[in-house]
Amino acid sequence: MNGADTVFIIISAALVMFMTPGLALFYGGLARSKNVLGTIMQSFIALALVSLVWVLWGYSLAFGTDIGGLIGGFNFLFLKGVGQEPNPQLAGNIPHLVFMIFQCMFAVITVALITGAFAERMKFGAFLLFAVLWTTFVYSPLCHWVWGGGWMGSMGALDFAGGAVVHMSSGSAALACALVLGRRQGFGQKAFIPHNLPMTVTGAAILWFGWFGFNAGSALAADGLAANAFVTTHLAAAMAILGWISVEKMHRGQPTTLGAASGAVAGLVAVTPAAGFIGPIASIVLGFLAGGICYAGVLLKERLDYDDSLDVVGIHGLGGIWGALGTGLFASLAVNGSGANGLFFGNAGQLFIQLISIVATCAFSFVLSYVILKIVDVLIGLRVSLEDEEIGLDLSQHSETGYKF
Amino acid sequence: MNGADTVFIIISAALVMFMTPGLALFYGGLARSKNVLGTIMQSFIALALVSLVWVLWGYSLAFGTDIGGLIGGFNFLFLKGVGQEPNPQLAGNIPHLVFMIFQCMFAVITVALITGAFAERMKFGAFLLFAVLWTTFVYSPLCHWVWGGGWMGSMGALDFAGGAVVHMSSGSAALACALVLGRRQGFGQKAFIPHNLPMTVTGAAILWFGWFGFNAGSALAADGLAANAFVTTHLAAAMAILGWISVEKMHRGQPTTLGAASGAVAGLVAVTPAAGFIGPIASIVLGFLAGGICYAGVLLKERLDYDDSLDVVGIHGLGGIWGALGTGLFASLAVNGSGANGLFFGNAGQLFIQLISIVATCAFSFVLSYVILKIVDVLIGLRVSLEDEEIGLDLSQHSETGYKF
Amino acid sequence: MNGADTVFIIISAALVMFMTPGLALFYGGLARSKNVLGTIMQSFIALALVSLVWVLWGYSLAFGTDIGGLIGGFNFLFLKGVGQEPNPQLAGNIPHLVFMIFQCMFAVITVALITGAFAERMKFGAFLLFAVLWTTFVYSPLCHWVWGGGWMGSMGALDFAGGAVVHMSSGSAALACALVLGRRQGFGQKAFIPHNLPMTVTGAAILWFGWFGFNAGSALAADGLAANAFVTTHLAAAMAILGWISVEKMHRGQPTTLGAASGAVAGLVAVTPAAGFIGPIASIVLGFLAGGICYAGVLLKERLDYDDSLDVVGIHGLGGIWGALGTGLFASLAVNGSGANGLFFGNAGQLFIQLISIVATCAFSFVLSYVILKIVDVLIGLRVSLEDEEIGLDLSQHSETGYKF
Amino acid sequence: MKKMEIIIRPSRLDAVKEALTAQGCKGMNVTEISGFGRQRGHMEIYRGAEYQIDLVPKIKVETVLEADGLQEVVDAVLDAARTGKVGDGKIFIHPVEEVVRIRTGERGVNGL
Amino acid sequence: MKKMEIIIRPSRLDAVKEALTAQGCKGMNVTEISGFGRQRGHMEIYRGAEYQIDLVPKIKVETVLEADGLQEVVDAVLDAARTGKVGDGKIFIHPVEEVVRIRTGERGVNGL
Amino acid sequence: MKKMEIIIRPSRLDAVKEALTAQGCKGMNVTEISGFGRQRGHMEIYRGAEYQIDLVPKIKVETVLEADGLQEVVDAVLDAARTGKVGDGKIFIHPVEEVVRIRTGERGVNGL
Ligand SMILES: Nc1ncnc2c1ncn2[C@@H]1O[C@H](COP(=O)(O)OP(=O)(O)O)[C@@H](O)[C@H]1O
Ligand SMILES: Nc1ncnc2c1ncn2[C@@H]1O[C@H](COP(=O)(O)OP(=O)(O)O)[C@@H](O)[C@H]1O
Ligand SMILES: Nc1ncnc2c1ncn2[C@@H]1O[C@H](COP(=O)(O)OP(=O)(O)O)[C@@H](O)[C@H]1O
Repeated sequence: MNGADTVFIIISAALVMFMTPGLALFYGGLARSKNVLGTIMQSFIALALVSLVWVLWGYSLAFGTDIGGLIGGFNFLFLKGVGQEPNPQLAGNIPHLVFMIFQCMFAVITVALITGAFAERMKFGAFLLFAVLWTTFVYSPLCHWVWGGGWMGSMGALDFAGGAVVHMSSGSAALACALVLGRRQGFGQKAFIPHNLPMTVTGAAILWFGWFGFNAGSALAADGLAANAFVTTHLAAAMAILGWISVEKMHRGQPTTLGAASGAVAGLVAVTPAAGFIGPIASIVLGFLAGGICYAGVLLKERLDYDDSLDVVGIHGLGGIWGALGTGLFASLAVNGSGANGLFFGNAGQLFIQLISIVATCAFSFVLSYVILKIVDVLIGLRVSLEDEEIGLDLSQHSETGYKF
Repeated sequence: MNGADTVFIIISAALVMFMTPGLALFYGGLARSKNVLGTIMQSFIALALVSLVWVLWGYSLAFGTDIGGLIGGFNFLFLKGVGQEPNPQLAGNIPHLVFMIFQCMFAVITVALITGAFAERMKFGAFLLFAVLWTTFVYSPLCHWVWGGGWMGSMGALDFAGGAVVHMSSGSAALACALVLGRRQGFGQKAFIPHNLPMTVTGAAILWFGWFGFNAGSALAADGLAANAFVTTHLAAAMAILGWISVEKMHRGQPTTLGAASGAVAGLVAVTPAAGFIGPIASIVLGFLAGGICYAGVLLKERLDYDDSLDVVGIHGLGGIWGALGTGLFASLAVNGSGANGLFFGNAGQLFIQLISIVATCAFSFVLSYVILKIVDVLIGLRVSLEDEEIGLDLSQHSETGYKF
Repeated sequence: MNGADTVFIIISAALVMFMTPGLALFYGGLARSKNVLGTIMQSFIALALVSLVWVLWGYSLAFGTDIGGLIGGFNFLFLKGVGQEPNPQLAGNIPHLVFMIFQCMFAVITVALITGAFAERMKFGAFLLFAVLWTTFVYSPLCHWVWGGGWMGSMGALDFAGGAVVHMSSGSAALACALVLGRRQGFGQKAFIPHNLPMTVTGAAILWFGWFGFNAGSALAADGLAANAFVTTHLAAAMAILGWISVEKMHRGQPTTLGAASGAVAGLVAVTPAAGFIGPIASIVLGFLAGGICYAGVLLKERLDYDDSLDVVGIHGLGGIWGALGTGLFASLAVNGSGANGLFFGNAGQLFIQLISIVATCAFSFVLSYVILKIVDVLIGLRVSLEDEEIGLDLSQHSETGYKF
Repeated sequence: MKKMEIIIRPSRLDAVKEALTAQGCKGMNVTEISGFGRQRGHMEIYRGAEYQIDLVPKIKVETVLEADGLQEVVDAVLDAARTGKVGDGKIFIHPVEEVVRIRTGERGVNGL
Repeated sequence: MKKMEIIIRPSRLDAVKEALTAQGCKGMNVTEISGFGRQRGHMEIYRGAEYQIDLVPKIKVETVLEADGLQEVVDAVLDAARTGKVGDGKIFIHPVEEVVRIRTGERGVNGL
Repeated sequence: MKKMEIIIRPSRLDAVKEALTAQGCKGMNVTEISGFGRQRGHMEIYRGAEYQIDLVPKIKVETVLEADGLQEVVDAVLDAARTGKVGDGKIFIHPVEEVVRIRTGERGVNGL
């Protein structure tokens, strides 16, 4: 066991946990005032509920002994055998509990990310059930495929910190949610304007801060690779801000603060799979393009006329896909010897592998999310009543109001 | 000296310091708009004033050479002998200064916690005097009893990160404050509704984040025990959310965001004494029950008709007591060899020891707090005038207003 | 390479990056409601733009091979040769990339600090150009002079974490900005009242939290020196709160929350150059005086009738100068063997050296900032139109509004 | 000239605004108010304590217009604002003695 | 019908609301306003600069009611709103020409 | 007695307040409202979507005063509030039937 690595992952886990309330603020500020608490609550409760599912069975499904490359076994059920000693198969340098809880925080935020798609209209109870099912049947298997010894990792797909597991999966689930739940009342006619952008920027800042734990921590050791991941993460975020507001300036004539905050998140998403495989200069290109691509992704929604309220598809879905492709382009063995070279370093095959992982992840998450949503809809109904939607989630779901100035 | 442990405690100290502003937001959001700054200010000034008291004499009283199991000697007065080298008696693996400042942050937040009891009605000057006296005569001795070589630690009472020192002590002081200061004008008739719940949730999130430093850092080393404390902390918080909102749902028909935030804090409080003595699964039970118990504790106030404005007694007092008892139930030598077994592991005596520590802590803190409050009342008066209370603390105590939208 | 040191600086870099959004909140809350996003945006975009400039050429100008004590060479252009291995000249214990990115965060916040001087009236585009030029021609050379092997460091000037590089330089630039841009419409007649002080206090708290990374991290190792820097940082902040509100109480009759927040920042500024050279007790004196001095500095503005909107000159300029002088007074070889003794430890010469560094830094930054501003003014104009100023930056520069409650 | 003071549900604002402009109203003022009437308010819950909030968010629209054709405007507003459930609000008509446009000093109908 | 426009201290809102309903008022509107009058405002201090704020937070309550029995309502409100210190506020009585209930279209006294 | 209802740009509030007090107005109320009129609103942009906001922030100042000398007050306000650009606002004059000072119960002109 290595003390320095242990500190690093403990603190990284704390940073990643902090991201979920950060996301709550990011999303909460984008909602209308009457839905601020309902929106925040969905992320906050994910922190509670997904953590429980994770320690009871989710972790075991993801990291238990591999069964056919598809799923983990039940050997870690209820944290059996997950103790203060390292588990050499998973991470020999840190206590097994640290590895488990670091991974827990990823499961939590992935579920929280999805909530942006159905903001302002989902029943609280329905979300709870959805969260449990989705963690179990979508997140845990996917996590196993990529990091737990499953087929996708074995195939050689590169996903440093969760481009597929976290972002594409939540983005695809978000699309399913937007389609199944349908549009908010008045969508396309009324203005849906963020009620508190300073709150959203604060959330973006916390996300950025926490993302250092997310990406650099994914090196699982305090070494040069972590340093590389830290730097690429920072640069991609910075560049995606510039990318987003440049495109925005050209398209609408003004760079916006929300654009900067959204761009930062887009860049962080895109660099997630790549952080430990590409070099700093590549991350500059990757990030800048991420800003532009996700801006376009957000516009798409108006074209296709689905109501992905807070743009999870445009930012996490597309951003994740671009990140996975970008990894296939820019990855270099010089950066990470246990990674691979990408197209620009002469290995076209990697791009193809990345493509397979994208298609598989998106299809799997979209289809299963769709099915889960339909089941929840039948069991307890997904949407609040029209009247409750009009009143807002805060009063109708929680009997509270956000502000009394 | 160990580098990894040093980083760990340095960062943990930073995290614990961050908790006090987090608490300021948690409390500030619960106050009415006209008291938001006054409420925030009380926590913020604690950061300044208690730190000063601590380095001048508080630390010495707590960790100086033991005098009869009751108090520390004057040998560390003005940080004499507290330097860059480790002190092997206290912590041989980290610089003595790091140990001192880590402990300092605990003293700060304990005082800040009490402010919830007299929110919206205490004179600023009176609070300053109270803070100095309380740190000196209540916190420092108690800290000595438990961690500084005093009788409570010697007796074998288990308090990993401050269930007695921080939570029971502040909860008991809070009760004294509520009784001595009396109810706010209109209490029981008017609605006292939180003015900014997103602020409160933000505060709860910062508390949670910082609590990792608080509890895991209390292992004083980056090892398996810290990992265990980290995991039990996270799970107890998560489960107490579920516990609180379940009871709330049964009692009032709706789960609330404030309930979730309060539950998280309740769970964190309860797991504080237990974090490094109980295992993860035990923390699930402990946390879930903490949510329910503290919900009941908060309701109690209406029954008993005292005005503990922000529920310090219900959450920190009762939560701390439950945590100490829970430690006596769930503690296991398998988790921490230098701890003890609890009732469920065949050692009923531990529960009894815990009970003694609860009674002693609560009685000591309540009585001394009561006396200190009476003295301050005589000297400069505790409460603002009725008119100032009506105007609000922000204008009457600080000539400011929180918001000008 | 040392794992513990690497974790320490990685986390410290994350903390310092978090300071810039913290500053955005600190400043944003002080602005009027109609400028909240414009103010936040200036800090946020600095995070993006200055990071880019830094990795492309700024870092090389600061830390490339020394040319005549004045500037670094082009050898690190585009991060050439900055990799996962340590660079023994700069820091042999951590990956070169970690050193580079830690330094990057300092450049970012220095530029962001300046924005307080021209809040509520500068064109967004003009700020972008200013930021690029200032980072290149003021920050990078200054950084080289002090830490990159330049003349000021060689002369023996003590600047532990950036009193000159960060605070005096931004404070002097702020004075130039206030003079060149001129006063806001209505300055001196209308009330310019902060629109959201809880936001400002939140920002101050994040700054304080991040400053532990800033100052303790500047030890570049997890050792006793870092511990000393951590403690002096905390105490100076705490004491400057007490200093500021004491003076305030005498001057205006009330201690204010904004005073406490401002005091904390003043203390943190003043201790920045001193943190690793002076002992804890000295930091108590240094901090307390910093509170009073910066309070006076802020009042000065009304006397001299320039409109340094958010008091960058008074707090960072004067605070930085006092910190540099204080280092010359209180520095002790007993604290840091590679430092020097100050006047109070018998070495009057050090105070003189500090004085030279102050004059050189302030003069250099002021003059170059002035020239850069004039150039930007000619090229694209510095100020928004009077009408846009009236409407506010949020709508006129970004087509957004901060709040829709 | 008359002043119409229209109390409506927040959700009907857009419709009422359109109705008024369609009727040739040249301007109006919109204020957020809290209404109290037959419509019951709602409960809020904070830490187990229930509070009955009896003030309901409403919007007040004020417009000054010529007396002629007033009834048609009233009818148009009724149409636009009605949902049929308790709490739809009221229209009050007040006399106005004089109107002045600040920009030009024009008075009476020309001032509108 | 008449409109009572009542300017009060925020702290008297509950009492005034009760007094009005006790007098049979069927509805009212509540608006947060800033008042300026004999009552002095307060000082605020930001970084050593003092600002005199002369607008005082007040509540405006508006209710339209039958002209008969108006004086009793006025007296009840006076009782409920009075503290005896400068700044207690005013009651203004305005004429109202017509009332329409949006939900039903009822007019006049029935519209209240 | 008359009630002046003055709709102005927020930036003119201080000037209008001064003009009114200079004219001997003993008190007034200030409310933040949103105005709709000839003045165009503005665009806002959120994630590439443009929204036309047609409500413009305005301030409503209300003051009740004696009928005598009203015209002079109107003129003073016109001077203070005018910028000459579209959107300067309006002055409306309404009749007032009664005034009561809550503190003392004084009525009519004495109640002002
Ligand atoms: N007498 C009144 N004077 C002024 N406003 C009133 C009066 N009665 C009702 N209102 C306003 O009209 C709104 C709707 O009235 P309410 O009695 O709830 O329903 P309805 O108009 O459908 O009968 C109230 O919230 C209040 O704002
Ligand atoms: N002439 C007026 N027109 C309209 N409102 C007024 C007038 N005079 C006073 N008010 C309102 O009444 C409030 C109280 O008035 P003030 O002169 O301060 O005290 P008092 O009513 O006790 O004499 C003011 O804040 C203002 O809101
Ligand atoms: N008919 C009206 N009734 C009530 N208020 C009006 C009316 N017309 C205009 N206003 C108010 O006056 C403001 C300015 O009017 P506008 O037509 O924009 O410019 P101007 O007064 O210069 O002609 C509007 O924003 C609105 O608040």
